[in-house]
Formats: sequence, structure tokens, C-alpha cells
Amino acid sequence: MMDCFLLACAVLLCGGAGAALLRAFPAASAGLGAGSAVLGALLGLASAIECLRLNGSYERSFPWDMPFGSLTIGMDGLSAFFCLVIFGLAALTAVYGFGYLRRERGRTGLAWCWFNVLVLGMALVAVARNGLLFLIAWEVMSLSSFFLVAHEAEKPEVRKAAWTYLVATHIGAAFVLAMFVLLGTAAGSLDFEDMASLKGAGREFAALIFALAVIGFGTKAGFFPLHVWLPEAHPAAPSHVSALLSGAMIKTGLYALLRCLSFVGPPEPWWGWLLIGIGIVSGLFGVVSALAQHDLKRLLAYHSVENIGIAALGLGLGLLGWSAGNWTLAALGFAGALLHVLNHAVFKGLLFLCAGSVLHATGTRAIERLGGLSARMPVTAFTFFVGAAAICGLPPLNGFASEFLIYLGAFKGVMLADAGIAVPAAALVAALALIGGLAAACFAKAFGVVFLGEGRSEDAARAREGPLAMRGPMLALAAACVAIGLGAFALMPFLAPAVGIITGTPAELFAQPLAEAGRLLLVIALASAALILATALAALLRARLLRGRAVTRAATWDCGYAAPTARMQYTGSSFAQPLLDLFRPFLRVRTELRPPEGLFPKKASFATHADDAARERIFAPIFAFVDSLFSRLRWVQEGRVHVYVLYIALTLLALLVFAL
Amino acid sequence: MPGDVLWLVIALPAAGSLLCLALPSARAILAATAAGVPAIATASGAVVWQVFAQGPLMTTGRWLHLDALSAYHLAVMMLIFALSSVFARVYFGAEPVPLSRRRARRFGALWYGALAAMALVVLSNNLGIMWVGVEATTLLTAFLICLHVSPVSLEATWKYLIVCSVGVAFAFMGTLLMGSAAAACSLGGTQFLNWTYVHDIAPRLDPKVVKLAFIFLLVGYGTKAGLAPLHSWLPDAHSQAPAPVSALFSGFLLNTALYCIMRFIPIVEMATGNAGWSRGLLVFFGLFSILLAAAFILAQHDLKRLLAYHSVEHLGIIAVGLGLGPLGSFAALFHTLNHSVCKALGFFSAGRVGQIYGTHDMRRITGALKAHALWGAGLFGSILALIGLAPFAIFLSEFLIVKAAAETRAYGTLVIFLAGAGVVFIGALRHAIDMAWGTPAAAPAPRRTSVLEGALVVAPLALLLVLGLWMPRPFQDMLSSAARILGGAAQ
Amino acid sequence: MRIESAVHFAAALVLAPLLLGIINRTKALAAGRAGQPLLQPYFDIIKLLRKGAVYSRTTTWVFRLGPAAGLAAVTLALAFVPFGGAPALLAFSGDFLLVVYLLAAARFATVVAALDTGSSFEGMGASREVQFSALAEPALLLGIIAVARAAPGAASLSACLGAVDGRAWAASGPALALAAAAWLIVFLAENARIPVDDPATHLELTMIHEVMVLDHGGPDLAYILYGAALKMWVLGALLAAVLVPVRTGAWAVDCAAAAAGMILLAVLVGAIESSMARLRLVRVPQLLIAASALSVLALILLMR
Amino acid sequence: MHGMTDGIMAALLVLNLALLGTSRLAFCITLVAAQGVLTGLLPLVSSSGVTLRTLFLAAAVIALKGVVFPRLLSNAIRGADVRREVEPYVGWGLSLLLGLGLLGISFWLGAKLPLPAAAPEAALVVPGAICTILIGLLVIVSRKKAVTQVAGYLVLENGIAAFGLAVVPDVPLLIELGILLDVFVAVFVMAIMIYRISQEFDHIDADRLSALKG
Repeated sequence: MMDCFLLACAVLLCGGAGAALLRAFPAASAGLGAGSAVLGALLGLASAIECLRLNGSYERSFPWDMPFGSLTIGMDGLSAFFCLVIFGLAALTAVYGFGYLRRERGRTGLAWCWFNVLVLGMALVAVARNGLLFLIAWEVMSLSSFFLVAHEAEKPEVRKAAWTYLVATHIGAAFVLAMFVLLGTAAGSLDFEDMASLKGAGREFAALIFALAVIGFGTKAGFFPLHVWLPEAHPAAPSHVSALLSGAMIKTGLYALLRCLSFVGPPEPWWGWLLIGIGIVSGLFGVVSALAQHDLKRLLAYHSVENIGIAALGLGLGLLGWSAGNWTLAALGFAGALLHVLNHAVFKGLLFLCAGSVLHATGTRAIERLGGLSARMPVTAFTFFVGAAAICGLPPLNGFASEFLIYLGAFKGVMLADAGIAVPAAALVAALALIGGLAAACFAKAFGVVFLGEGRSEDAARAREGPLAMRGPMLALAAACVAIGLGAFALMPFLAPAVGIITGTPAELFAQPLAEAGRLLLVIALASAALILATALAALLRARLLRGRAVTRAATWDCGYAAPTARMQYTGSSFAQPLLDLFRPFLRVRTELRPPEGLFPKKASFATHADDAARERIFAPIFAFVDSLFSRLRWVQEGRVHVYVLYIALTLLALLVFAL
Repeated sequence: MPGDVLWLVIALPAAGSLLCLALPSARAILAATAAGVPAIATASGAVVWQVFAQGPLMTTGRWLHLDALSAYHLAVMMLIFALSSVFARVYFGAEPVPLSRRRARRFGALWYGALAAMALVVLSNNLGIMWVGVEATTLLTAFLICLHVSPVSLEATWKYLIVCSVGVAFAFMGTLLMGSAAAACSLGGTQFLNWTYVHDIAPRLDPKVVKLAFIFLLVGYGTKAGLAPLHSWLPDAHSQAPAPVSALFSGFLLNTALYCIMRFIPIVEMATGNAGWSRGLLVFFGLFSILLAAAFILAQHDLKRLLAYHSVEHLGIIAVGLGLGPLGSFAALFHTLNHSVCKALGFFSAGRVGQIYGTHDMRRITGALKAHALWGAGLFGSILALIGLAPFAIFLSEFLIVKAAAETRAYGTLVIFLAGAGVVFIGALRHAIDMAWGTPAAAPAPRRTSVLEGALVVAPLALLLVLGLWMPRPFQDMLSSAARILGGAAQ
Repeated sequence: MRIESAVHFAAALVLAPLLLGIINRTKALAAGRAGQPLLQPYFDIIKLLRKGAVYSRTTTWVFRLGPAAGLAAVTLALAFVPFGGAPALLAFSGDFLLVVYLLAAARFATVVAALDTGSSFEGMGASREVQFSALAEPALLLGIIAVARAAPGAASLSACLGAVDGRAWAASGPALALAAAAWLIVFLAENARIPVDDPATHLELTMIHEVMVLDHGGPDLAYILYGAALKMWVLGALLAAVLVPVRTGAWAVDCAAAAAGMILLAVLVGAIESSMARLRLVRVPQLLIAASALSVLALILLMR
Repeated sequence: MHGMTDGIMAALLVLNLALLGTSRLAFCITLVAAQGVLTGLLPLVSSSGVTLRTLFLAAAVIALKGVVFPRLLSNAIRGADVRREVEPYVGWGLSLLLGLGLLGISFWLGAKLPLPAAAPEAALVVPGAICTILIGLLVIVSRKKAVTQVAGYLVLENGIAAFGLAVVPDVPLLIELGILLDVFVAVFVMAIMIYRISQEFDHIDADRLSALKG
């Protein structure tokens, strides 16, 4: 079992190195890189599934000469669940990437190397059982994804995105480092095994660790306002990498947060409140910002913020339940969050792959230049539709299953007498409902403007479906959306051990509530099946009714106007504008308006740009402040040797006065 | 005594220096340094090995002494010298104007001379001789800065001379004060300036005098080591010297001075009752250096000045580590090696990239990876390693320093350290990305790269990578035994 | 599953369009006209079902999917909605979430179908539809939670609405009234009634729901009209169940009370439409946010 | 010998003040040379007295500081063709006042610093040495000509030598010689630098060497 995992690591490592070394032979390099990624991911997937199936917990140590380090890796319910997400998505995106990068084979050798290393790094993060090993894996993951983000580094905006990404991830890593160092110092070793013995060590200490973990891992996960790198990095990366980053890599932040909770629990209520607060803000901010975007991949990136917010809502609920000893609540919250992690990986992976296909076919990510792709790219359009419906949480797809668990937990929380749980739970319900509605609005816009109507540019009119290597993974993920939507109840038994690992209590405590939730999900699955069936019936009935009658095709009815053009279609910006007006205070939308003038107006224009509010309002001022603070130090090096000698004398004097 | 072999470590470079004066052509001189210094380094490696295998060496008359701490520094020094010597040949070979014989002679003689002087500092058991060695390094390297005479290089040399001479003069006062404290406890004889002797009687020294002495030593050697705010000469000298010389300055000249401070730490601590007084000072200067360097890195446009401020930062990090107990000392020593290797590579690459672009202005160096894949990669890799990205070894040593801070409950230090390192990261990365990936101003013709050049880039990066992922047990033991000396152990 | 539940379900399927007829009749009476027949909505649907169809050349499968999926989702939602105190055909813990999301799915299908035509009018309608429904959803869900907390039962619609009886009103009347008020607003907004939307307008620029279905015709339009009627029944039944707390246990009595409640609701809507003007579009979000505020207030009252 | 030491120290201090008050570079060099000779004489009158070792040392110091250095520096200013220090950062009068202040500080420091118990005959040596060191620094910091800075460095060096004599009477000869060699090389190198600077810039104003900053 662990052997299988180790073999996967070896395949990834060798394949990555091989791809880099063979980069002079593009075909061989791409084949080797993609092949090893797929093979390694499948091997890893096998080990993760095996672990989940047997509900086992395995650990393996190897000799490693490293101060405080021990090369201990382990696979348990929680690790295996995240490995499932990582490897599953990695295998599909690798296949897709093989098709996607085919046009630029000359320089993909290194990209495949970093891809393999990224998968390896993520997997190691999920199985590391030592703080130092974890940190190194964490950094390797960040570094390799940094290089992947910078794949098209000749573009200035890509370089800026890569910088933003690495800076954010490094600042996060600093908090993680501090957290592990403090944990390790308190536990006497950096092994997770010893850290787990810290449970209940002291309120202040636990709170400090929790705060550091939320900031450090929240940066990777994309909690507001630490998400700023996300909308930059995801559009910049090649699409299969965007899918992997958004679907799997940001989830390692949640995994690590959960793992750390298992060291310092049981939580206090405010931990739950904090995460629910973060979840509400992230979710709303993410979806509203997404509405304002004109760039398809940027829009999807903001939806990652939204979905991480939803997962945070689940975690917060779970923490509240845990702190109150209400295991039903804990089970529903944590399991909902975990299931949402899986679901988000599936549908966001799918959506990014679809966006990649659009980019591949048209060369643009600008929503307003697209349109009518549904006719020219049916597979992409259909799979995007499935993904869009799933991300909005609509039955019968998978998004509904995880949101249902979180809703149900919140509903049970609202019914409790304890206002400390009921009030945040009610806020959660309200926020989740609003997020759901806004997400539907956003994806109606994205799907409608990109795929429906008429093409708005030459690029859109020329689009063609990509190769099979690209369509296959998209179809597979779309199938997974439906399969998980219908079969989520079957996953419940695998979530109970994972939740048990987070709280450090026997999994049996959670098995019962989750089994109950599973029964509900089964009913929902039946209802969903009924929905599909009913839709089919309605369509059949219509076909039956129309048989033999006149069914004609004509131009779209434009209320009497005779010469409609594609440019007269409703644009994405117009579509989103009423909602954006509502949330304007929370956004930073710049508008450039050149109104029509004169009796015979010639050119007029209107453009909006949605900058990231957190970036502009929080980080830009902080950076400017730090810069001005440090710039005050810069007169020190003013050029004259006299002054420099004076420094020596003054330093000496100061030391004689103060230190002696 | 078997330890007399130590004289050779000084004598061989001195001989090399004379040899260079006699050689007929620039080519021959460069070849002699590129071959001779690695040979001397290999021989010294054998001596170092001897120390770690069988214990410290001492010459007759107790003049020279090689224990774990000095052996470790000697090893690092020889490594940096060997790399830089090989690189010097590559670098001067690629200069638009070849080195004249006169210049080459000056270079070779001073280069070997600097090697001898630094070896003297590291090997010397006598604190006075150690000072003489440090001052000698200043004087010998001064003309290396202005090997290519230009207004700015002269300016840099002048500042280097004045600032370092004045600073190091204070170190001499400190040495004298330390000697007087030792003399007061001694029964006569001339042993009272010997480190081994002072170390033995350290607990009996007058703590007040020792503290006074240490303040002078810290300011004096700190000037040479580039601790802020005494670092003022450093960016000028590093930016104006030819790349191999900059590499040497940053790679070991600074560490030579810091090594001298290290020598005094256990003495001061034992004399002042192990209260951590001297360590606290080091932490203070270290943190200040990190923050000040960060301020300049944020707004830097000159590549070599950027690297120079990184030296200020990293020497600060080492100083912080020295101040944080046994683990901190261990980490600081590890960081010494990592920084030296990485910074040497950084200056190598900066030098070669600078030659290709004809400027060190980072706003004009864009797309180095395209302009010259090898040295572009060296530059990018070294900066990424310098700012502390895992899996390179600098990440590991910085991690250990943070760990040491937590273990000694120096939480304020921990926070400032991480914040400063973060600011440096942000500032340096911005430059690094555009330099590596930007659009090249012009497409330079592809140049053939020799295997030697490849090795100069790959070897340091590989070393940093390996040490970042795997610290062999013997190497850890080596660092531990050196760190024990910093903690007050006799050998 | 009781036989009564099946009867309810069947009755709802048959009677849903009647609500529209009652509303129209009420409006006509208030305006002093004779008005159209009570069964006019049935005639419309049957007429449309008999027709052929014209599809825009721009449209794809999305356009065909819309009406079918919309009708299927609403029908399914109806199966979870109790009638008065009697339980629904289907019920499970948390089924209200499914109902809300089925309605959302129906809306999503309609909206993308509208966008499929490429018409700017339909795009405009779709934009307004998603905007208002996004704001209505929290009000609806919070209202359900408030009712569930006021009348604690199991977490299904049937159970918690079944528990809203006189005692529940006596214990937490204000909260229930607030929730009902919120639902009324949601009911008006979701069913495209005045003051949110004017189903009788003739200017496309001011329409919401109607303008989205401009390009639909024949059986598709019939599906849409019927689906809209069912949706009105779904939301109306919720409202009626809260407003008419007759839970005697005798099926006939409860059922009659609920039916009376539905009729009264229809008349009430007719009265509102006769007495109010349509709000300006930019005012509508405020109304919907006010609905959410009412729900929140209800919850606050209950959580004290 | 008590009086001799005091006398030499007093002379040193007077020379210090004179140095602060003068603007002529040649005179500066002479003053520093005189100071060097006096420091060279100090070991002879200290506690160890006239021995072969002290004689040898004194001869070496006097030869270097009294003869070689002035020659080197004179050559340098002749090459650069400058005679006067004009417009120093700190004017002559203020320099003298500062010098007096520093003198006071030196006596205060000499009493305050935890120096090892000095021999009674060296009572004036420590404060005198500190004062010389401080004045050397003052000269480096406040004067603009490179050559004056070297003079300042030499004054500093003289002060340290005197200081060393007071706190550590018998440093091994080898070390003393090493130090002398260093100082010699330092001045030699600085003189060459001054020459080069004058060649390159046509001036030897250290304050105008400020192109490198930031």
C-alpha cells in the first residue's frame, strides 16, 4: 500500500527529471512527462483508494540525516481523502495537458518536469508526518507551481502574477514555519506523532497555533483577504495547471489546517465563528468579484475563493460542533467541507479545462469577445454546462450534495438553544443561499455569454474543438459531477474516519450521523434521478407533440428590428451590472465612459475594470506603508566616507553608553 | 609537532603570490591561480579532515591552531577561493579587453596574498596575529577592487580603505583590552594573547574589562563583517570590484571578520557568567542588519549592490544565529557555508550576465535566461536560493535559526527575523523575475559554454540542493563540534 | 406515503393554473371589467400544446432543454410541498433545501435558454431574473428556518409546516407573521407579480419574466406557462400553510381550510395588483432585501 | 621616568590641538610625524624601560612614522598639487573647541571605563591616548582632503599605540612588528590611492567621492 505510494513518488520524480533532461527532444519529453504524471498519479490513486477502502492507517519511516527531520510518511483516512483529490485530478489534467501543450512542444520539457514535481509535492504534503518534511514538501509545491504559473513568462502580466503568487505563498509559509516551530518546540520534536500529544495544552497556545495556521494555510487556500494571488496566478498558468492549482493545490491549505486542528483541539467556539466569518466574507466576496470579471479564467479563479469560503463555512460549523461536543454538527460540518473539497476539485477542474479549451480554440479569455461556441464546440459547451450547474449547487449534480450537508448541519445548529451556535448557523444559511443565487447569476453569465448566442469576434467564429486528449478528461470530469451527485451517499462511510482523525475521537461517533446523512443523500439521489427522468419525459412528450407539425427555424425575434448583429447581443458586463451596482461598495470597479456627443455621435465607449478590492484597499496600502517606512532608512547610505566613519564612532559610543 | 604542517597552509599561497609576480603572461597567471588555488584547497582539505578525524592541531610555539571551528571556516574559505579562482579565469577570459600582464600580475599576487592572509586569520592562535591578518586582508584586497581603474572603483576603494582601517583599528583596541584582562590573571610570559590560553582562564577574567573589550571588537570586526550600521563600505566595494573579487569578498572576506568575533564569544560569555550578554548584542546587530538590508534591497537597481545588501542581510542572519544558543550557533555555521556558496554563485552569474549586457542596472538586464541560459539560470537560481526558498539549504539554515529562536523563547527576534526576511524576499524576487524572464533587450548571439562554466553553475546549486534535502551525519557532527566551541567547549 | 398526499399532488397539478385565473378575475372585478374566463390559463396552455414550433437559428440544445428541465424541476419540487397540515407526497429531513434548489435549477435552465437566443431583450430579462432571485433565496430559506424554529418538528417541510397550528401562532405569532410577510414578497417576486414585475405590460424593456420567453412558442411556451403556475402553487402552498393554522387532524377540514387559504392568497395578489403600481427596477432589490430583513427579524425574535 | 611619560603625553595632546587648528597640509604632515616620533619614544620611558627590545621597536616606529610616512604623504600631495584644507565640515575654531571638549570627555572616559588597573606612571597615558584617538576620528570625519584623512588615521593609530602601551606593556615583539608592518602597508596603500585619485579626478577631495550611494 505504502509501496504503491512510494512507487508513485519514484515514477513522478524520474519522469519529471527525465522530461527536463530530454527537453531537447520535445516529443519524447512531453510523452515521458505526461506519461509519468499519469502513471504516478494512477499509482498514487490506487494507494489512496486502497487506504480508504480498508479504512486503514499506515506509516513508514526511512532514515534521513536531517536535524529535527524524520522521513516519516503516513496514510490515513484524511491523507488518503486528499490524495484521492490530488492524484485523481492530476491524472486527468496530465492527459489534458498533453493535448493542450502539444502546440508548443519546443519548450514544454521543463513545464512537465515542474508538473511532476508539483504533483509529488502535493502528495508529500498530504502524507508528511514530520514538520520539517512537511515544510520542505510545502515549499517544493509552491516553487514548482510558481514555475508553472510563469510558463508564459514573456508576458509582463504573467511575470507580475508569478511574483504575486510567490510573495503571497512565501508570506503564508512564514506563518506556517513559525507555527511548526512553536508546535515543535512545545512538543519536543517535529514529528506529528508528538505534536498530537499537545491536545489541550493550553488555551493561549492553542489559539496562537490556530491563528497562525489560519493565516498561513489560509493564504494557500485563498481565504479573504489572503486570496489576492489567486485571481492573478490561475489565469496566468496554462489551463491544465490552473485546474490542478485550483482543484487540488489550494486544498492542501485546508488539509494542513485540518491536520493542525488535530494537534491543538478541542477548539473554542470563537474558532468556529472565525471560520464561518471568513467563509461568509470569502464566499460573498469571491462570487461578487467573479461577477465583475471579463476574463473567463479570472472569473473561475474568484469562484475558487467563493468555494473555499463554502468549505470554510463547513469547517467553522464542524468546529462549533466539536467545541460544543455536538458530534452530529461536527460530522455534518466537517464531512460537508471535505465533500465540498472533492466536489470543487471535480467541477472547478472541469471548468478550468473547459476554459482552457476555449482559450486553445479562440486564443482569448476575454468573455466579451466570445459567444456562440456551443455550436462549434459541443463537447466543451456541454461539459461546461454540467460544471456550471454543479458549481451553483444545483441538483442533480455533486455541488448540491456537499452544500446540502453543510446546510443540514447549519439547520440543526439553528434549532439548538445555544445562541453561540444558532446565530452563526443562521448567518451561514443566509450567506450560503445568497452565494448560491449569485453563483447561478455568474455562471448564467459565463455560460451564456461564452457559449450561447452568436460569436462576438472572428476568434469565436473560427473556434474548433480540441483533440481527444483534451475532450476525454473533460467528459470524465463531467461524468464525475453526475456520478458524485447521484452517489454521494456511498461516500459517507469514507468521510467518518477522516472526521475522526480531525477531532481525534473514534470514528464511530461520526459514523451514525453520517450514515443518517447518507440516507438523506440517497433520497436526494433518487429525486435527482427522477429529475433527470422527468426532464427526459418532458422532452419526449414535446417531441411527440411536435411530430408531424410545422417546426421551422428563423431568426431570433428581436421585437420587430430587422437587422440584428452579433454586436447587439447583451454583453456579460450588462448582464452583471445590476448586481454589481448593488455590491459596488465592496468592489473596486473603475469605469471609463466616453459618452456619445454631438448631433451625429461617432465613437463612444464604456469599459469597466474590476481590480481586486483586497489588493487595492488592504495590501497596496500596507506595501506602500512598509516601503515608505523603509525608505526613511535609505538616507543612511548617503555617499560620503566622513559620515560612514561617524557611524562607527557613534555606534561605539552608543554601545559604551547603553551596553556596558 | 605534527601541527607544523599548518605553516604550509599559509606558506603555499605566499609562495604562489611570488610565483605570480614571476610568470610571463596574463594567461599563465590566470592558469596558475585557477589550478594552484584548488590544489592548495585540496591539500588544506586533507588538513581539515585530519582535524575532524583526530582532533585539533597546534604548531610549535602555539602560534597556529586548527580546531573544529577554524577547520570548518578554513574548509569554507578554501572552497570559495577554489571556485572563485576557477571563475576568475572564465571571467577575465570573457572581458572585452584582455587583462594586461601588469594587471594580471597584480591580481595573481594579491589574490594569493589575500588567501594567505585569510588563512593566517583563521589559523592564528594568537589574537594579535589574528588582527594583523585581518588588517592585511583589507590592504591586500584594496587594489583588487580597483583592478579596473575607474572613478567609481577608486571611490569604492578609498571608502573601503578608510572605513575598514578605522574600524579594524578599534578591533585592535579590543584585542589589547582583552590581552590586558588576560595579562592581569596570568603569571607572566607571552601566552596571554593566545586564544587557547585566554580561553582556559576565561572564567577568571575581569568581566568589566572583557565587556569593554568585546564592544571594541564587535565594532571593529563588525565593520569588516558588514554588520549594519557599520556596513557602509560594503555595497560600494562589492559593486565595483570585478566579479571574482566580489564573490570572494561576499563569500569569505566578511566571514573572516565574523570568525574573529566568533572566537571571542565563548571567552566573553565565560567571563561574564554565561548571561548571554554578547549574544544579545549579536542578535541586535543581526536584526538591525537584516532590516537595513531589506530597506535597500526594496529600492535597488544595481544588481551587484543588490547582492551586496544580501550579504549584509545574511551576515546579519548569521549574527542572529550566533546569538541564539547552541542550536543557533549550529545553524549560523551552517548558514555560513550556504551563504558563501550561494553568494559566490550569485556574483559569478552577476559578473557574467553583466558582461553580456554591459551593465549591472537591473532595469536593463531583462530576459537573462534567454540571453544566456546557463548564467541566467545561475543568477535566477542563486537569487531564489538566497531569499530562502526550499529545498535549497538556506531555507534549512534559516528554519534552524527560527527554531533556535523559539527554543530560547526569543519570540521578538523570531518575528523581526521573519518579517525582515519576508521584505527581502519581496524586494529581491521582483528584480529576479524580470531579470530572468523579461523580454531580452536585444537577442545576443548564442555563446558556447564550456564544461567548466557549466560546472561552476551546477556545482554550487547542486551542493545547496543536496544540503537542503540531506545533511549527512558526518557534516552535522562537524558543525556540532564547531558549534560546541562557540558554546565554550575547550576543543 | 398516504393516499391523501397523492391526491394533493394530483390536485395541485390540475388546479395550479386556476390560481392565475382567480388573480386575473380579481383584477378584472376590481377594475370593473368582466374579465377573461376563470379557466383562461387552461385554454392558453391547451392551445399552445396544439401548436407547432419556431426555433431561432441561433439556438442550440440549451434552448430545448430549458422548458423541459424547468417543468420537470418544478414538478418535482411540488412533490415535497405539503398542503395545509397534510404531509407532502415525499418528505425527508432537509427537503426544503432540495425544493429551493430545484426551483433554482428550473430558473437556471430558463435563464440559459433565454441567453441561447442571443437576443438582447432576453439577455436583459435573464439578468434581472438572476438578480432578483439571488436576493429572494436567502429570504425564502431564512423564512423556512424561522418557521421551523417556531414550530419545532422534524427537519422536513411537511413536518415543520404541519406543526404550525394555533398554539405555535399563540407562542410565536409575531415571528410567524414576519416570516409570512417575507414569503409574500418572495412569492410576488418569484412569480413575476406586481410590484416586482408586471405580467400585463406591453413594453419589453420593463419586463422580467415575460421577456425571457419571447422566443419560445408552442409546446415550449405551454411548458413554461404551466411550470410558472406550478411554481406559484409551490410557493403559495407554503404561504397558505403558515397563514392558515388549521390543524384539526380531520383531513377534509384541514384540506378545505388550505384550499380556502390558496384562494384567498390569489385574491390577495389580485387585490395588490389592482391597488399598487410596479416598482422601479432599481427599487426591487430594496424590497427583496427588506424581505430578508423580515426573515432575519423573525429569527431574532425566535432566538431571544 | 614618571615625568617623562607625562611630558610626552602632554606634548601629544598639544600636537593634537595644533593639528585641529591648522589648514596647511604640509604642516599637518609634520605634526603627525612629530606625534609619531613621540609615540615611538613612549616605550623607552615606560615601565619596561630601555631594553634591546624597546630600543629596536622605538627605532622602527620613529623611522616609519617620523620619516617614511611624511615622505609618502608629502609625495602624494605634491603629485596632487594641493596645499590647503579649505572649507572643512567643521571650521578651525569649532574644531579646537570640539578638541577641548573631547579632551574633557577623554579624562572622564579614562576614569569611567573599567580599564585594567594602570600603572601609576601611566595615569595620563590612558586619557591622553583616548583623546588622541577621538581627535583622529574628528579629523577623519571633519576634513575633506584625502590626505588629511590619512593623517587622521595616523593620529588614531598613534593613540591606539599609546593606549596599548598603557594597558598591555609587553606585547610580543612579533606582533608589534606585524602591527607596524600593517600600518606601514596601510599608509603606503593610501598614499598610492591618493596618487591615483588625483590622477583620475584632478582633486583629492574625499567629500566629492560620493557617486556611490543607496
